[in-house]
Amino acid sequence: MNKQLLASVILVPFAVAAAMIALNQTLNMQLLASVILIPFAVASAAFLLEDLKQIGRVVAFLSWMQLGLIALIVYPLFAGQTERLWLSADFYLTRMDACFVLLTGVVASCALTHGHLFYQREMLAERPPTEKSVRFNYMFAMFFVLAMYAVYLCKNLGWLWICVEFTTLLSAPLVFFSRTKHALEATWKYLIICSVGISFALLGTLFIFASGQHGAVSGGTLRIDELIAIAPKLDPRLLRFGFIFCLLGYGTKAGMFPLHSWLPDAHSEAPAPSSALLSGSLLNCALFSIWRISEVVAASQTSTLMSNVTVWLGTITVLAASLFLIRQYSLKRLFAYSSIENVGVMLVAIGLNAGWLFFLQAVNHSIAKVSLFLLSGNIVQATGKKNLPQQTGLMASAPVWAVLMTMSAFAGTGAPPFGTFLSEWLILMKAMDQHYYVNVALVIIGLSLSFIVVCKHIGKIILGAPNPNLQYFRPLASSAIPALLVISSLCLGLFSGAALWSGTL
Amino acid sequence: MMAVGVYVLFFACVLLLPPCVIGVIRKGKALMQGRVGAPLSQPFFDLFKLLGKDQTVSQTTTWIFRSSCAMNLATTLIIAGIVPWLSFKPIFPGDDLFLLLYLLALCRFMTILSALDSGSPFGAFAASREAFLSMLVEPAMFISLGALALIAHSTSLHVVFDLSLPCSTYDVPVWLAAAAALFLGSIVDLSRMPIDDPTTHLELTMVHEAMIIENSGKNLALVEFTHFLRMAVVYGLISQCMMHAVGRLVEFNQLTAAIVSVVSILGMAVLTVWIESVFVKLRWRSTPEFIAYAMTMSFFATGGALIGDMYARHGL
Amino acid sequence: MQIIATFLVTATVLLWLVCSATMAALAFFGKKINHLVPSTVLFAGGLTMLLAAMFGWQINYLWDAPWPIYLAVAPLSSHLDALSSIFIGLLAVVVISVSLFSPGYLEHLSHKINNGCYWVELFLFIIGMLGLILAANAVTFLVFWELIALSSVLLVVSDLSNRQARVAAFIYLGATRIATGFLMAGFLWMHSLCQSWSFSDWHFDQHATLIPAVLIVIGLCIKAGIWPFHDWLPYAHPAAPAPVSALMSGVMIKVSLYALIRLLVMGGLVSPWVSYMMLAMGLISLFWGILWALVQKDLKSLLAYCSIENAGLILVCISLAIICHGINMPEIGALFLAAAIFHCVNHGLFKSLLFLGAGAIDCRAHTRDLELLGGLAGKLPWTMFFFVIGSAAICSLPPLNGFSSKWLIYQSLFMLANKFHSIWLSGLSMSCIAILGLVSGMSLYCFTKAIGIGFLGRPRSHAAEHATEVTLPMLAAQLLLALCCVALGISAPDWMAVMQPACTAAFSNAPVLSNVYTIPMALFAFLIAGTSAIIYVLWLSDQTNNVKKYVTWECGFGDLTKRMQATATGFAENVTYTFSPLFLYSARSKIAGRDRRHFPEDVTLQVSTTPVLASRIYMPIVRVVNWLGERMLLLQAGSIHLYLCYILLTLVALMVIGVLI
Amino acid sequence: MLVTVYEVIGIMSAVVAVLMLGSRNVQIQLSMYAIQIWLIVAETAFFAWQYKQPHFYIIALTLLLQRAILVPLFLHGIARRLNVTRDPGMIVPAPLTMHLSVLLFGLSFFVGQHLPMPSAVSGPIVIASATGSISHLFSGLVMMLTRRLALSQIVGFLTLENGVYLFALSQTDGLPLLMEMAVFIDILGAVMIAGVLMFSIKKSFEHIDVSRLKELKH
Repeated sequence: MNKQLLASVILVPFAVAAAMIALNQTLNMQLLASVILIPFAVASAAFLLEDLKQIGRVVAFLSWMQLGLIALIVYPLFAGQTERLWLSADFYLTRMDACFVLLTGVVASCALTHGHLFYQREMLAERPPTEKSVRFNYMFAMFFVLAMYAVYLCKNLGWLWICVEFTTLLSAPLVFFSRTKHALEATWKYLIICSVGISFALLGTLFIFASGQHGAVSGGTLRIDELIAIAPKLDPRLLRFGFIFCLLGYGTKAGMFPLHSWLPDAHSEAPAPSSALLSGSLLNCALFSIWRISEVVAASQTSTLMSNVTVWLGTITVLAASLFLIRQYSLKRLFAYSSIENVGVMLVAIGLNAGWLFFLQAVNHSIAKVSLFLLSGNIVQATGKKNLPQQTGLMASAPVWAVLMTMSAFAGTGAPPFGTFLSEWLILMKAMDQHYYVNVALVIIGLSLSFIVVCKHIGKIILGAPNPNLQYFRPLASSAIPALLVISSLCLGLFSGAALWSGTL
Repeated sequence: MMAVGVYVLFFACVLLLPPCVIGVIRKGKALMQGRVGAPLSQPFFDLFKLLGKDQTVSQTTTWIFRSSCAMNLATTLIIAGIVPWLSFKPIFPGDDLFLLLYLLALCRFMTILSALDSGSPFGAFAASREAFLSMLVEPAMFISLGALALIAHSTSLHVVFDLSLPCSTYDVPVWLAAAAALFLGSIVDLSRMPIDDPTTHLELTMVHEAMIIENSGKNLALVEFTHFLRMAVVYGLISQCMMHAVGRLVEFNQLTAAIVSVVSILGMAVLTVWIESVFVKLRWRSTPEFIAYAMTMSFFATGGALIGDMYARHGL
Repeated sequence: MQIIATFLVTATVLLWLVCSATMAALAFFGKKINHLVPSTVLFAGGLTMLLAAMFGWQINYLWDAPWPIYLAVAPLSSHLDALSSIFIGLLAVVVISVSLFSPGYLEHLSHKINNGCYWVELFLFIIGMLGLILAANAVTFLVFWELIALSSVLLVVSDLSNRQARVAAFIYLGATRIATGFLMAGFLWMHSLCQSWSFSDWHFDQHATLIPAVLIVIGLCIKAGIWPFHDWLPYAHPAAPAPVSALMSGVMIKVSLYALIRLLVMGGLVSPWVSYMMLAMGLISLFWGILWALVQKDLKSLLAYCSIENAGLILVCISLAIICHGINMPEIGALFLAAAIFHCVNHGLFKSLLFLGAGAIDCRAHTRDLELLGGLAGKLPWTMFFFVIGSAAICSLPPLNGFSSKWLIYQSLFMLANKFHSIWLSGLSMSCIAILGLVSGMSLYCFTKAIGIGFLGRPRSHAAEHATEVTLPMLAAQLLLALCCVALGISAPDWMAVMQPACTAAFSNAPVLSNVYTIPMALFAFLIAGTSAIIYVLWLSDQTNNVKKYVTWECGFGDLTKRMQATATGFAENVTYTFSPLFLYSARSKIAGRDRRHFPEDVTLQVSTTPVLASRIYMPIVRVVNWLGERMLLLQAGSIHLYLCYILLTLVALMVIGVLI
Repeated sequence: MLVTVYEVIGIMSAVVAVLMLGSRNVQIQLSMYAIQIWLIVAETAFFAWQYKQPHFYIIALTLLLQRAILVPLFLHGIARRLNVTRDPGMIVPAPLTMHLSVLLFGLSFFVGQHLPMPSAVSGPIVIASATGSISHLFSGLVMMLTRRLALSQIVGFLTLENGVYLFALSQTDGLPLLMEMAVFIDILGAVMIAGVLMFSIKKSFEHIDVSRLKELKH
C-alpha cells in the first residue's frame, strides 16, 4: 500500500512541478512551483524517513521554508511594485489575498512546528496512534494547507468552489487521525454536513453564473473582476439567490450559527495541531469565500439586503455561540465555540463590506485561537483527560501554561490591550457608523457574555489545588510557540499603527 | 471695659449656670412629687465631692476611657464658646452650625467608645442605644438649624442668632417650629424622659447613666459637668429661638435680652420638670415614633423658611 | 515644567514595567522572590509620581506615546492637568503606604500566594490606574480600564486555594465586564456623534448625547459601586489582600468617579434627566451602603459597604455640580465639584488607612470576624490608634479631613438652597442635608461598632488573645496615611487653593474657594487638643490621683466571662430591627430545656439578612441566562439528521427572505 | 407550451428519484439512482447534439464513466461487503417519505415557476426541468433526513448532486466544463472517503446506522 501510494503521490506531481519550472522563466512562477513542490517533498519525506522525530523536524523546517518562499513571492505586492501578482485570468494575488496567504502560512508553520512535539508526545500515550496514521497526517496536513493557499489564489468562483471542496476532502483525514469511535463520528458528520453545504454553494455559484448570463453578458462568466465590473447589470433576483445559496454553503463550512453543528465535533476530535489548523485557517478560507461573493453583491443593486442578512446572521452567531459557551464540559469544544463566536464577528465585518477589518479580526482570532488549541493539546496530553472538570490547579502545577492560557483566552475573547479587542472595536465602530445600533448592542452583549463565561471556565482550570495527575513536560519547548503567538497578539494590540490600514477606514 | 465685663459674666455663666439648671430640675421634680428635695446648690456639692475622690477603673479599659471625658469636656466648652446660647456671648471665629453639629458628634463618639471600652454589657447596651438615638435625631437637628440659617442667609451662628437683625413676620413660625424641633431633639440628646429615665436604678433601661456606669471619682465629676453644661447650652439655644419668635412683638435691649436669656434657660428647666413628671418613659421600640415628631417639626421649619422667602420675594 | 512632569510619569511607568518584567521572569524560572526589591521600587515610583503630580498640577499638557505605540484608531495619549494630578497625588500616597505595608503583610500569606504573580499584578494594577487617570481618549481609556479590571481580578484570586475568593473574583469579573460593555456602547455612540475619540472633543450638551451619556454613567457607576450596581463590591473588596483592597477601595472607585468628572462635568453635560438620575442613585447608595455596613460582621465587608456610601456621596456632589451647570449657577457648581474632588481625596486616604488596619488585624489575629475579635487595644495599640483616627475621619469628626470635605458639601448644599432658584431645588438640597445628617449619624454608629467590638472590651477568641503588634514598616504605612488625614483636616482652607484650577477649568467663573472656607480648623484642633490636655493634666493624670484597678461592673455576681460582652450583631440590632424590611431580616430563636419557660438550658438565636437586589433581581437574571445556556445544548443533540434538518430549515428561511424581501 | 425531450427526461429522473424513496432495500435504491444518472447522461448527450456544444459530449462521457458505472458499482460493492440490505428508515416510514416528496415535487413545480429565470435564453426547457432539478434536491435531502444507513445518506447526497447538475444543465446554457469537472472530483472524493469511513464505522460499531452516532453532543 505505502509503496504504491508513495509512487503515485510523489512521482507524478514532481514531474508536473518540474515541468512548470522548466516552462516558465519568471522567478515568481518558479518560486510558486517550488511552493507547490514542498508538500510533495513532505509527503515523500513522510514515507521515506524511518524516524518520526526526523519527519517532524523536516516538516517543521519545510513549512517555514514554504512560508519564506511565499513571503518572497508576495513581497512585490507590499513593496508597492505591483497591484496584482498575475498568474492567469483565474489566478492572481492582490494585496489582501497575500495577507491571508501569509496568515495561513504562519498558522500552518506554527501548528506543524508545535505538532512535531505533539506527535512525539502522542506516541508515548497509553494508546498511541499507529505510525502510519502519523505519516498520513503530516502528508494530508501539507496538502490541506496547499489547498487553502489555492483558495486565496482563485479569482474564479468555480475554482474557488473546487478549492474549498478540496479543503474539506483533505482535512477529513486530519479529523480522523486518532481512529477512535468519536473521531469516526466527528469525521462522518464533518464530511456529510460540509458536502451538503458545499453542494448548495455550487448551486449558488451556478445562480451567479446564470445571473451574469441573463443580466449582462451572454456566455456568462465566473471571474470575480469581470463580475464586479458588470455587477450593476447582473440580474438582481438571480444574484440574490446565488448569494443566499453561497452564504448557506460556505457558511456551513465557516460555522455560521444554525449550520455550525459539525464544528465543535471536528475541532474537539482532531489532534491539537490539526484543530489549530482548522480553526486558525480553514474558517478564514470559508469566510473569505463569502467575502469574495459579497464583493460582487456589494457592487450590485441588491447590496443593502445582503449586507443586512449577513450582519444579522453574524450577530445571531455571536449571541448563540456565547450562549453555547455557558455550559461546556470539554476543553477543546469550549474553544471551538469561541471560534464560532469570532466567526460571527467576522461575518458582521463582511456584512459591513469592510474587508480589511475582516482580515484584521481573522489575524487576531487565528493567532489567539492557535495558541489556545496548542496549549489545550498540551494540557490534554499532560492530564490524559479532555473534560473540563478534571482540569484544575493548572497555575499551581504548570504555571507557564496557565499564564499563557489565561493571556490567550483574554486575547481570544477580545480583552484589551490584545489585538482582538481593537479589531472588534473597529468593526463595532464601523457598524455604529452604518447605524446598525441593535446589532452593535447585541454583539456587545454577546462578546461580554462570552468573555465572562470563558473566563469562568479558564478560572476553573487555572485555580485550585495542584493537579496530581498532570505531568508537566518540557515547559519551555511546549510553550514556545504559544508564547510567541501571545506576544505577537499583544504587539498587534499596542503597535497597530494607523499606517497598517489607513486606507480602510 | 464693657467687653471684659461680658467675658467675665459669660465664663461665670458657663461655670455656674449648668449646675443650677440641674439643681432646679431636681428640686422641681421633688416638689412635684411632694418631696422637699435637695437644695438648689446640691449639684455643686456633688461635683466638688467627686472631684476630691480617686477613681476606680475597670482593668479592661484603655486610654480611650481615661482621655474621653477630658476631650468631651474640652469639646463641650468649645461648643459653649461658639453657640450663642446667651445673649451676652462674645463672638467666636468660625462658629459654623455644621461645625457645631459635628462637635456634638465628636462628643458622642468619645462617649460611646468609652462606654464600650470596659467591655461591660450595660455600657455596650447603652452605647448602642445612644448611637441609634443620635442617628435618628441628627437629621432633625440638621435641618431645623438649617432652616434658621436659611432665613438668615448664613450658616455662622452669631449671624443666625443675632437679635438686632431684622426679622419678618414670615420667620416667626420658622423660629417656633425650629424651637419645637430642637426641644424634642434635646430630650433625646440630653437623654431625659420620656426617652430615657436618668433617675432609675435598673441598668438595662438607662441610656446615659448606663454609659457612664464605669466612671467614678474625678472622671465622673468631669462627665457629669460636661453633661450639665451641654444641657445648659442646648436649653439656651432653644430659648434663643423662642426669644427671636417673641422678638417680633417685643423689642429687647441688651440688658433685658441678657436677663431674659438666663431666666428662660431656667424656664426650660421648669418645662423639663413638668414633662418629666407628667409623661412616663416610652417603650424602647416606640422611641423612633417620638423622634419622628422632632423630624416633622424640623420639616415644618424648613418648609416655612422656603415658603416664607418665596412670599417675601413675590408677596402674597 | 511639562518636560519634567511627563518625564517623571514616563520614568515611573517604565521603572515599574521593568521591575514587573523581572518579577515575571523570576517567577517564570521559579526563583524565590525577596519582597524588599519590588517594594522599594514601588516606593520610589510613588515618590516620583508624587513629584510628577506636584509639577503637573500647574500645567495642562497633552502628549501621545511615541511611535510605534498606537491603538488602531487613536494614539495612546495622556493628558496631565490640575484635576488629573490631584488624583495622581492620591494614587501616589496610597501606593507609597501600600509599598510599605505589603512585605510585612505578604509574610503571613507567603505559604498561600505566589509572590511573583502578586507583585506583577500589583504593578500592572497601579500602572493601569495611572494610565486611566491620564487617558485622554476613549481607546486609551478602555485599554487601561480593562488592564485595571483584569489585574485586580487576578489580585483578588491571588490566594489560589481560596474558594470564596474565586467566587468573589468571578462576580467582580462579570460586573466589570458588563461595565466595559456599557462603556463600549457609550463611547462608540459618542464617536459616531462627534467623529473623534479624544475626550476634549466630546461635548454632552446636545440632546442627541442623552443615551450615550446614560450608558457611560451606568458603566462608570458599576465600577464605582453605586446602587443598584453595587452588589459585586462587598464580595471583591474583602476577598482581596489588604493592600489591594486599600487600593481598590481607596483609589479604583475614585478613578471611575474621576472619569465621571472628566467626561460629564468637563464635557459640559446639561441634561437634567441624567443628572437627576445620578442624584437619585447617589442618594440611595449613600443610605444603602451605610445601612448595610452597619449590619456587617466581617470588618472588611463593613469597610467595603462604607465605600459604597462614600461613592454615593461623591456622586451626589458630581450630579449637583452638573445640575448647577444646567441651571447656570457655575459658582455653586464649582463648589460642588471642589467638594467632590476633595472628598475623593479624603476618602481615598482614610479608607486605605482603615483597610490597612483591617489587614493588620487579619494577619495578626487571623480573622476579620468582629464576633471573634475584641481586646486588641492592648495587643495592637498603634494599629488601634490609627484605626481610631481613620474612623473619626470617616465619621467626618472635626478636625480631621473627613469633616473638611463634608463641611464643604454641606456648605455648597446650603448655598444652593439659599439661592432660592426654585422652591423645589432648595427643598431638594435641604432634604439632601437631612439625609446626609442621618447618614453621618449612621456612620458614627457603624464605626463605633467597628472599634468598640473589634478593639475594645476583652478578646472573644484565642487568636485575638494572642495577637501581637505588626511590624514597623506596616505601622509606618498607617502612620503616613493618618498624618495625611490630620494634615488635610487642619489645613483644609489651603487645600481649597489646590482644587481651584481644576474647578476653574470646569466652570469658567468659579469663585475663589479659599474665601468660601471660613472655619479656622487649625485653631479648633489646637483648642480641642490643648484644653483636653490641660484638663487631663489637672484632674486625670496619675500624678493627681491614684487610680484603683478593678473588674468591670458585673452586678456583684463573680467575674464576667468574655461571652458576656455585646456582639457585633447585637450592637447593630436596633437598626436591623427598625429597617428589617430592607434587609429581608429574619431572626429565629430556639430555647431548649426540660422546663424551657422557667429554666432555659440551651438558647440559640439565628439572625440573617439577605441582599435584596442580588436575591430578587440579579440572581434570577443569571438563572435565566444559565437556563438559556442549558437549552441551547439541546440544539447540539448529536444526531446528524437533526443537523441536516437545520440546513434544510435555514435554506427555507433564507429563500423566504430572498423571495419576499 | 410544447413538451421537449429535456422536460420529459428531467421529470422522469425526478420521478425515479421520488420512487427511490419508496423502497427500503438498498440494492433497489442504488439501481434507482443508476437509472436517474443514465437518464441525465442521455439528456446531456441530447443537449450536446441539439445545441452543438461538443464539450458536453465529454461531460456526458465522464458522467457515464463516473456516476453511472463507477459509483454504483462501488456502492454495490460496499453494500455487499458490509452485507446491508434494508434501511429501516427513521421517524417517517419509507412510503410516507415517498408521498412527502411527491408533495415536495408539487412545491418544486411552483418554485420552478417563480424562479427568476428569464426563459428567453434557453427556451421552453426552463420550468419543467427546473422542477425536475429542484425536486431532485428535495428528494436528496429527504433521503438524507429519513434514512438510518450511512449508505443511504450517500445515495441521498448523490441524488442532491444530480439535482444541482440538472439545474446547471438546464438553467445555464454553455455551462463551463470547469463546473462539471468540479462536480466530478467532488463526487469522486466524497464517495471514496465516505466509503472508507463506512468500512471503519462498520468495523468499530458493528453497524452503519448513523442515527446511532450520538456520542458527541453539546
